[in-house]
Amino acid sequence: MDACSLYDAVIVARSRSPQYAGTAKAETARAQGTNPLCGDRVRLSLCEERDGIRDLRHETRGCAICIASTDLMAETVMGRTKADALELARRFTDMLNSQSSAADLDDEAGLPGALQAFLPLKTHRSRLRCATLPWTALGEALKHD
Amino acid sequence: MDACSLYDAVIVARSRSPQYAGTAKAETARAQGTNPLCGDRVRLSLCEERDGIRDLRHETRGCAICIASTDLMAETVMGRTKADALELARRFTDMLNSQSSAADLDDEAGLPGALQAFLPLKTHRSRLRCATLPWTALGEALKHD
Amino acid sequence: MSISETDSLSHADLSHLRGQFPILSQTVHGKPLIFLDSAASAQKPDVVIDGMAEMMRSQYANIHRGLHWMSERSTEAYEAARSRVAEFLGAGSREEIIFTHNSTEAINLVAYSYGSLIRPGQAVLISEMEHHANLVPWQMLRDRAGIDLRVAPISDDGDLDLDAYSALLSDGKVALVAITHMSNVLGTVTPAARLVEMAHSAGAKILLDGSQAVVHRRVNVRELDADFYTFTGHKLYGPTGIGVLYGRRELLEAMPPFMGGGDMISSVTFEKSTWAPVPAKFEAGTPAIVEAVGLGIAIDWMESVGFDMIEAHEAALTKHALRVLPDVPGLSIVGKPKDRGGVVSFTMDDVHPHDIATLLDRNGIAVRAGHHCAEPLMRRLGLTATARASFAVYTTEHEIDVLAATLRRIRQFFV
Amino acid sequence: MSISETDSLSHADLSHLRGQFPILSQTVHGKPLIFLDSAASAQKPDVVIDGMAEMMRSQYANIHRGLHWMSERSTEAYEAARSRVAEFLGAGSREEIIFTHNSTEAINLVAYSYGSLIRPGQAVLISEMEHHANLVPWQMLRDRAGIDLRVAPISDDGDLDLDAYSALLSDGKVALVAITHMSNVLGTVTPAARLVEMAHSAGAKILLDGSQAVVHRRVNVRELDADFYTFTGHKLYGPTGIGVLYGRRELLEAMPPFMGGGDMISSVTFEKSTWAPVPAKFEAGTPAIVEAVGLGIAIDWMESVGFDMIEAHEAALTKHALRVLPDVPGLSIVGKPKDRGGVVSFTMDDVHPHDIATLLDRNGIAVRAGHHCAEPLMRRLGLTATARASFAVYTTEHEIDVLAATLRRIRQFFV
Ligand SMILES: Cc1ncc(COP(=O)(O)O)c(C=O)c1O
Ligand SMILES: Cc1ncc(COP(=O)(O)O)c(C=O)c1O
Repeated sequence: MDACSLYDAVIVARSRSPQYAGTAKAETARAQGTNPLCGDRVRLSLCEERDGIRDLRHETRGCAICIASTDLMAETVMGRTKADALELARRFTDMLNSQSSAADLDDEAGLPGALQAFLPLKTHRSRLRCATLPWTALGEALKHD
Repeated sequence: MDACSLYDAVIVARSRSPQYAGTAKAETARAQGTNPLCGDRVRLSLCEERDGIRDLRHETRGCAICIASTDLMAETVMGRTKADALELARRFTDMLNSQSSAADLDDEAGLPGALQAFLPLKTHRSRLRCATLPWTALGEALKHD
Repeated sequence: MSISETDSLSHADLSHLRGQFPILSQTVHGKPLIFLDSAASAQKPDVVIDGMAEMMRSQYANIHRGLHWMSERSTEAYEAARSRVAEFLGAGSREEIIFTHNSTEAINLVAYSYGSLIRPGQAVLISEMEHHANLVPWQMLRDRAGIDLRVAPISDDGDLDLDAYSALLSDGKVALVAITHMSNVLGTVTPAARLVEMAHSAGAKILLDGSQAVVHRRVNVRELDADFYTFTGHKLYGPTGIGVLYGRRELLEAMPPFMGGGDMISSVTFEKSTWAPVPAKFEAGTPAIVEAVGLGIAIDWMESVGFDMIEAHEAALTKHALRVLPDVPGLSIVGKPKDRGGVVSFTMDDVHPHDIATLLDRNGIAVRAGHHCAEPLMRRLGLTATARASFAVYTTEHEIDVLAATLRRIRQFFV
Repeated sequence: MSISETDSLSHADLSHLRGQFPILSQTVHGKPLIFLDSAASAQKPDVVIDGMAEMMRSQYANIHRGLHWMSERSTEAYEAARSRVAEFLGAGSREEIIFTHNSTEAINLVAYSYGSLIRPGQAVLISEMEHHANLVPWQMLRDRAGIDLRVAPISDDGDLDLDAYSALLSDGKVALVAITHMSNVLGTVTPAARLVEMAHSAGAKILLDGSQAVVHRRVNVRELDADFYTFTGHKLYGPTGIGVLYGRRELLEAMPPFMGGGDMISSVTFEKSTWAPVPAKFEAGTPAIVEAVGLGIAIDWMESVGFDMIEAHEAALTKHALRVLPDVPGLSIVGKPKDRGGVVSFTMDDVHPHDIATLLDRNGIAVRAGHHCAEPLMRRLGLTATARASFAVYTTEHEIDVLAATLRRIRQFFV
């Protein structure tokens, strides 16, 4: 079976057993993202401190791409400053939405390695929102305070 | 110029100078037919007696086909019984609406010669109503009494 | 085409038939295309594609008011398509056929026009398994006109609950029933003739949404005694941009127009307009001329294959699918209706239907996944989404086998 | 195609361009077709015809909710057509472009949806030279909603009376102006930017019916500052079954949906539905996918010819027609607007326009005759019908000469 690079090992693994499921200890903010087109729903629970995101947990109902994206997002942004996290959200979304091919982008994107697992989505545009949903929710959560 | 057999001499002549324009002496019935699609309007004025149609005159605003058809109808039905005239109206309309080609019909139609001038209309179906309008109005007029 | 007179498509016939669909020889991600999404929109045989192109190449102009040759030819072709549809549905007359944009517009036309004759206190009755196209227009009417919207429940198997249907009709307040003739999710073919009879005995009119049904079964609106019937060209091997509303003549005549514009009027002054006779009254503006002609060709093509053949072939496919798919570990078929057309929805353990669809796609197999424009039905079934394979006259048993085999491997991959 | 960089079409360029329209080499009644009925509907270049066929042959499926390759390709092509239209009209964003059935549906959409926000006592202002498509929907709204319908008069030359227009706006009760950007009978190109400015100063929104204008001139809705703009694909060298509504985003967002169904919702329960963001909110059901793509191709084709070229060529044709036609004994041109597009209506003594059209047709020449879906305008002009010759980018001066010569002979025949 051709599973294509999209369902790479890390995505499948994270979707089967997310490592950041649950709610944050000392939660300071919550956010929710839903995709009414498919019923996917991401609930984020954050603990933000002055110097950045201390903890980020999630309860996600959705497809493998969505769950893995949320889980890898949690892993990636934890410990970052708010500005940093928002910049990452922007870069991740831009990378997926840009028209240039995955090959062109690999180097430029400058994204943490784990997030590059989502590059093959560029040829499955109907699934883009599955990966960007948690990032949009994160943006909302961080903007709210 | 190809005027085609449709605008044959009798049609053009009758449209230029209708011979039965006006109103019937001793009018017993009136009728009007209009084609909202093109604004054509036929006003009929009849004198009907027990033995048939004694006089039939018209005021027609319309194209050459419509004026000539009305005028030739007046000429043809005058002196006929009501049943006869209605039968003629049916045959004339059927002839034009039928799908068979003009050539097939020439003999069968059994229509007075003058009316056969309209046979080429069969290949200009958008103009059929121009020729049948007066006959429809006549049918109405005769049914009303 | 000419197909041998057996009751099902032979292998040779089927490959001849498939040869008429140019898209079926395409590849997707390097794999031969297996198109199991025909319930969303069917592929088009080359006679339809070529016929539309040919019209635009050689006999095209705007219709109805043109007095010249090209316009007369276009008008004839358009009106011949209307006659063809009338015959196809067994309508009483060609004037009962209104061309619309799609099924959705056909239903909205009835909701706006016939809907304006329904009085507060009266009700419209739909079912739990309606496509949004046969639900949202009635909600909008409810909110506009202060009428009631009633919903007939279905059983867990996916059949309409006839007792409940009858009970909902019993107070005589239902002015109109609007119900699907075949569910696009469950494949359920509803007992339309019964539904009509029951509606009529309760003094209600009935609209049947035939968007799915008409593709798979011979439908006769007069035998069904339906008041309104709708379908959409693109699911019937025809073009996009064309749909059909059948309406009983006396109802259409009593209804006000839906949209205003050219061709639907008899005369116009600034003060007042009068309406053209049906069907023109409901066809404002330049219609989808070429698309109507394409739809006529699609119907001719279906008749040349033969509905007996189509029904038999699709019944065989569905039976085959219902045999091989449940053998895939973790796979559950959604619904078990008494009478089912060639549509099979399923889930597979907790593999999300979107992942199923994407992974099938990587292997050349097109299925749909999601709520299939039937969110309330999903909620009733306790699901957020399903995957759906749907069959057409060009589908083969082999394709269903490949689907099953690929699903097995997808599951292994996730477990 | 590639056309030399002069400001008008050379003979060679024009014959190359005509070669792209297969229908132009047809004969009618044994005569070469001279198609002077493009204002009713234009012929299609082979790139449009072939492009639509090619899509159905190789990359077709239903759009938006499909997760598979074919559906993604169709969705991309459909959405690319939307972007193309947005660019073509100079819209602020692609979300401001709504695909409809035709211009008529676009206007009805505004009349139903925006119309529902207009309150009794407020008014809609149209003009005396509107096509029924931009008149009847407002009459229906008037009768439904108890609003006022005002009519701005035109001069005997066929120009809008700007003083009267201003006076009709002056009480501030006009909520919406709906006026043509180019008359399909008189050829009048209205001073759209002025009309918009005057409407806005009076607190009114404005819809421009661009069904004719957009074919002949470069239009930029943001420069015009229009609130709504409509056109129809089949007049723009594109397919039937597709039209466009441009709407300013904040207006579209504030408007309720027109038709209900799939794809226009965000979520649905039996109790309540919420609407999708624009443009989806106004595109219920399966759109005319292939036709939208065809329209995009038609726009590309026009841009490849170039609007400067199109304008210059059509201006030359119109000038030529206005020189040679009045020389035909008994012929009068209807209207003498300050700014005229390539549409010329005329009468000839008391030869009925229908007879003119039929006799021209016998000689291969297609013109339209009748009230051109503008009955109130005919009444204003004291006519029941006119004959109308309309020009397209493929029209030649020679064809106009043949028209004039044939009209002479028709007159001789009748006098
Ligand atoms: C000025 C004008 N408005 C509106 C229309 C209606 O266009 P359609 O019939 O494609 O909806 C036309 C064409 O007939 C027109 O010329
Ligand atoms: C049962 C049913 N009704 C209505 C529709 C709407 O058809 P369309 O989108 O062509 O208007 C569909 C198809 O999506 C359907 O399956």
